[in-house]
Amino acid sequence: MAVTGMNFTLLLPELILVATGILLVLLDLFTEQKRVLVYAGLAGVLASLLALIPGFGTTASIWADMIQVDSLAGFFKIVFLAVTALALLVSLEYVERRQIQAGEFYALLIFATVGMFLMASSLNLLVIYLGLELVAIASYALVGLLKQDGRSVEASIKYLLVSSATSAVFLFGISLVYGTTGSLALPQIAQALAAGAASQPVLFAGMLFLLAGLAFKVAAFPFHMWAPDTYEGSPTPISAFLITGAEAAGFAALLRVFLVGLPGLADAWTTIFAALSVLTMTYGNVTAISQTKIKRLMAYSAIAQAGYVLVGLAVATGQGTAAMLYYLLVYAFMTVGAFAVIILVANSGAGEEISDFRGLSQRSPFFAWALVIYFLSLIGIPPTAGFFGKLNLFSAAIAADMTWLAVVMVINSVISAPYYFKVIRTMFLEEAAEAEPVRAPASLTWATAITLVVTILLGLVPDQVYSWVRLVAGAL
Amino acid sequence: MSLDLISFIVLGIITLVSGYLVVASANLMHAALFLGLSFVGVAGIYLVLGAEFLAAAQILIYVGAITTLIVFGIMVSNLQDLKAGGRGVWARVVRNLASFRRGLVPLVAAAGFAILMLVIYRQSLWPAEAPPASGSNLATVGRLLFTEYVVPFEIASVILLAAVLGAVALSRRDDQPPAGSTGQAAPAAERKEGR
Amino acid sequence: MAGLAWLIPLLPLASWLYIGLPSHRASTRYDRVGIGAVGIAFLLSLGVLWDVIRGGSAAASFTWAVHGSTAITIGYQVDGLTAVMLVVVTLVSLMVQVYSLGYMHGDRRYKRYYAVLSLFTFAMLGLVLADNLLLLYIFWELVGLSSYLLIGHWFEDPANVRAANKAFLTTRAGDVAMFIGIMILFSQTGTFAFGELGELAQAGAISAQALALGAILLFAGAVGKSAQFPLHVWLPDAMAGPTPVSALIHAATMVAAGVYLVGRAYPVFAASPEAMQVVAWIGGITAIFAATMALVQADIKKVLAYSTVSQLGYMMLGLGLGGYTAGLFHLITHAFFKALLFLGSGSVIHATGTQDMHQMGGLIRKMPITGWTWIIGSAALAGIPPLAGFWSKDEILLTAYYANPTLFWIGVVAAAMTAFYITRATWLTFFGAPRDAERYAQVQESPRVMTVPLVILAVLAATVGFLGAPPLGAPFAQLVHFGEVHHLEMTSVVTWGVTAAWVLGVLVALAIYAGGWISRQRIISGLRPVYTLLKNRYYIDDAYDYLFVKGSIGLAYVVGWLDRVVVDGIVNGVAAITRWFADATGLFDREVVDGAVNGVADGVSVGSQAFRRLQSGLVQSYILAMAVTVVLGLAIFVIGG
Amino acid sequence: MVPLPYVLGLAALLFSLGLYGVLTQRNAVRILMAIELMLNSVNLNLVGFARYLEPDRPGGQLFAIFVMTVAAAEVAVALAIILVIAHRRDDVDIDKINLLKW
Repeated sequence: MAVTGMNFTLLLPELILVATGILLVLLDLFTEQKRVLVYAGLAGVLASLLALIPGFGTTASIWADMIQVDSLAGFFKIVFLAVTALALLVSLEYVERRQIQAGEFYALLIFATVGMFLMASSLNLLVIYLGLELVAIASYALVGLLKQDGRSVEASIKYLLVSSATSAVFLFGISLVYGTTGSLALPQIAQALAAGAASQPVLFAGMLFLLAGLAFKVAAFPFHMWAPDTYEGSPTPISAFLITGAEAAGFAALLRVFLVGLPGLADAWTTIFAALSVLTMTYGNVTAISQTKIKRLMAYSAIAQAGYVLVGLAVATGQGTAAMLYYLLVYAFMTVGAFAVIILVANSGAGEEISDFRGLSQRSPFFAWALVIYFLSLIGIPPTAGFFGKLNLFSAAIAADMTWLAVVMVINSVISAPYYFKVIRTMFLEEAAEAEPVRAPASLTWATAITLVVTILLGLVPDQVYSWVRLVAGAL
Repeated sequence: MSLDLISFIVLGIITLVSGYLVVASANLMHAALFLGLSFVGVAGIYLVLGAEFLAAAQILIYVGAITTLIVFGIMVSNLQDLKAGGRGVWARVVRNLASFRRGLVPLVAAAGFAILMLVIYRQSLWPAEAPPASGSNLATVGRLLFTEYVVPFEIASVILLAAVLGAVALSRRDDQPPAGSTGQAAPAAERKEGR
Repeated sequence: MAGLAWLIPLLPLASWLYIGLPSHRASTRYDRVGIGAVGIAFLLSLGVLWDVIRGGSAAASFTWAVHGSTAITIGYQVDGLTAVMLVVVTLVSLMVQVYSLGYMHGDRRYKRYYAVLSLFTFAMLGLVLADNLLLLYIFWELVGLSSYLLIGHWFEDPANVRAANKAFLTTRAGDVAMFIGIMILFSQTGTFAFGELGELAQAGAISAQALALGAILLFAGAVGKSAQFPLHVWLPDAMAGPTPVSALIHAATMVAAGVYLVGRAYPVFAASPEAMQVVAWIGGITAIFAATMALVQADIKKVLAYSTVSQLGYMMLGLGLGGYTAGLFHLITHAFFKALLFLGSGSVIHATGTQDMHQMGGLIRKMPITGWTWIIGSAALAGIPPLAGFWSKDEILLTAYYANPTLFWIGVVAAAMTAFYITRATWLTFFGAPRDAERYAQVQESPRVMTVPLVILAVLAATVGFLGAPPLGAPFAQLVHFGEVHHLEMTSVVTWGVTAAWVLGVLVALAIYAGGWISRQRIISGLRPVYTLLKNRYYIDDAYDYLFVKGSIGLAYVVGWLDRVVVDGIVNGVAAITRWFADATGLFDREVVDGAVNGVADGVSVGSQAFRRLQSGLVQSYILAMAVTVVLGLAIFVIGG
Repeated sequence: MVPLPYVLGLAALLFSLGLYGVLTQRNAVRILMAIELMLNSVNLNLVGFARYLEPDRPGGQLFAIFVMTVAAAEVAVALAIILVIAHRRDDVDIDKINLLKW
């Protein structure tokens, strides 16, 4: 019995990444120059990106329908590769300074990316689950790799315990869905739902558990509580990686599972997502106000942003999906960029309190202004990319007759302004403890420049990308 | 009552009781052993349900690997149980109930889960008869694993690789521990030796 | 030339990027870059204006984003209003930047100051050129940001940082409403462009409620930015920034952006009578309310700040009552004479080192250029013919007379108060005896870089009014008008009312403050030479001596008493009433407006603290929260069926 | 043959037992054990369903195998972290691991 759809070409991006991961472990044994690992990793990411080209525009179910190649998968893979490349860049200096075991660090980062790929590119619950676990297991280790810091290890164990418990709930949900529909493949599940399985009460329970498991991944209220602790404790590049990449992967899985697999229950889950969205953005924004540590502030900000993205699921339309995709793309760049500045400040000898940003505008005007632009984008002030992200979600909500949700979004973006401005004020209107200009390593400058250009460009000329994500959303 | 059902009930009781003891037993090592016993019970149920391959895997992976790993972990790290005294299960239950975080709320949540699920199961329709299985389960599962499920199989191998890497990276002692950590680590080590 | 208008904002942008971004070596050439950029921009603007006068116009837009079935376009448009505003903004910015060469000389953050000024100029020019609400909103936020940075320029003093925050947050409150308003209009019409919006609104394509709501919310943004009641509280505090900044941002340009917005979106407002009523009444209330507060200020910049608020109210009043040309013309004239007054006050502050008028006096002798330009500016503000303020204020009041008599009389009273407070400020600052001799001794006229801008602005303040003078055919109205150019007949009631207002104001002020002329010190110093002479020439004149000395002391005593009881009595009597009113309004400010703002902020931050505590750090609590949520979800489902 | 609801009921009870353990135990290792109980309950579900739905192509059973594999991987990483913690301090009391909060 042969496997149907054995196609190595379309699986090449994943294969290249796995090979890169293994290569990094081996390289680590033979070289003292740990920078080489970053370059090799970047080469692998680039190769994987190039390997995406043959699959572009095709829609195919390969390997016994376990892997789905389509434009949605392609979109998310590009986002993940971008995030990974940027994470590698911002890690370079960080890993050297803190004597983190470089081989394992970079290899695990690549393996986590493979997991994200799988979450976005499968219509089978088993593969989605395995992808999710691959991300999770690699992340537990990555979060804890700053071993000499008690907070890192603490973040790791907390993440692990909460994540495993949630995994169990998620799996319970999968088992119930499997039991009522007789399949693990999302299209078949949708068919079974349409054929009448949707009336089974147990399916609702299954849906609820699936939702809980994935809501945990995207840190939606009240499944978010692990997030601030984990993001604060982890090595900063990993915070950036998880906050953007893993969260985007969670949304990819949410889109697949709910829009492809469970459209028959849309009445129920749209309501739940709308409620989660409101709670999540409000909780994130309000709690962020009283934070004093920059990473924690970014964590709550991430929670709030996840709340905005959930609006796209609450409306459950093509427009909503497109808006989500656009937002996730934009969010990845502006957040990694902000973290690049945070890493710069932390590397310069200051800590990770907000007060450590004092006088950054004098010590390094470029990075200070870059952070201003990321923050304006996060608030949603035009002409930055974040504005268009919010505008898209906003009009999707209006178009779906959920004006109240749109209004809540706007109010939330107002609440969010003060805490970002607290940082901006610290940078511009407070005197630095030392006037010494901050020396920026080339890797951080590159990462900042790239994310900055994307953040501005996606705000100035959003059209091409938006029409692309419309297309992608249409393919779902 | 068929033999199947009787064995299911017996095995179920074993599983549940030892599962309860995992939570309730006073000694951490005992808990680990009860965990193993619970796994064995589950393996038995797999056999009853005609999943021979899985029963074998359960014994190998769960009992053989996971339980052993946990026991080994407990011994290596010389972990002591946290429950002071350990004067009987009920005394602890009463004491625990008094605490909000560990008391009534978790109990209600956990029991609520079971009760609600049972209610939901009652409301749903289930097939009354299982279709007869044809051929050997071992062969079927083995074949599927390397044909239809070959991609997940490979992913699992990547997961294991990542786990090994992670575990090694975490547990490897650094040659030169950074200055900050020695101050905290040393007293703990001394305390251990002193005991 | 008009086709090159898009280039104008790019010059200051380039200047900002050049000055601001790299952390390059400490050179002081930044000022030249900024001045050069805005200077070229000014010349270009003149060219554009010339083009427009000859009937040219330009507009270009491109599609920014396609949104479902609607395309969002952005672009610029040049019409009469734009062209005039371009000239005003670049000119005032140029003057301020030149002036700052002297005023900010040796400042610690000199470079940054010029960088942010360039950024501001860029944003303001972009705002003026924008052809749609969205783009305007972008620049709207950007001017807010640069204003924030400039108010907090001297952030060593926490009070300045507080002022910056207050300004930002207060205007932001208006901006939020404005954004919602933009979105309402957008959802109704599918466009942000002013042209299409105006056409659709005039054609009645928008439901009346949505139109009124959208327009009023839009106006809320203008209320914040233009410091209209009840969001005016930030502007007096914003005086914490450097004075040239106040002249540029908080008098001539940014605060006028609200008025400009109403003007730009006028077809939308005009289609909704409710919105127009709101605009007019808010404007009227602000005009008189701020004027009363200006009466009792001791700080010279605070007088000007409240005056600005009041004058902006006038503009809104004019616009709201249908006087499109009148309101916008006042915006232009006000930009010149108020910038002049602020720069003049800056010159005074620079020379004396204080902002308290009670420590000044007699400065005109030492600072003739500053003094005389100030007098021209204040006469223009008071509305004395034929200076700029006279023509524009007259137009507004004329409009009000025909449209709404109540508001007309409010306007007239406010005009009288305006004349009073500016005369008072003029007198206390420049005339009378110096009240602080030590300061006075050190006073000297400001350097040339500061006085030249004053003179230029004074000339403009004196002459620009003729552009709107009906006897000369009101060329401004030909250029900037809504619908047909129409002309209101002058009536004697208005003529006499307005004239009586400024005459009364000036005379009362002189009567009270020129009363200092016969104050005690004046008499002592006046009689002392006689006394000395007598003492030296006639030995025998001990008696006289005694008499004169005692007499003069006694007389001084009596006069002093008179001064205190009678003159002060009158002053205090007048002042007490106004002060009571001002206090009452101030109380309203502090307790109600601030209270509301703080209340919301406190509520949010208390909530924030509470939410924060939920995050206990105990991992099982996290799992518990999740478990309880899931089980509750199940329970709701089971119970709900 | 065992009726399907019996299997499901047993799994639900086992799951809630595990959940209770996760919520109440202070020792990190014991929490880990409780999580394993939850995973076993899921596997019971999957195997039960597979028996009734598709005995000849038991997708549920295969899923269960992967759950076991992942569980083993997870336990390995978890124990590694717990060892790091135990090395720093005497116990692995989850209540004392709360540097990160608020």
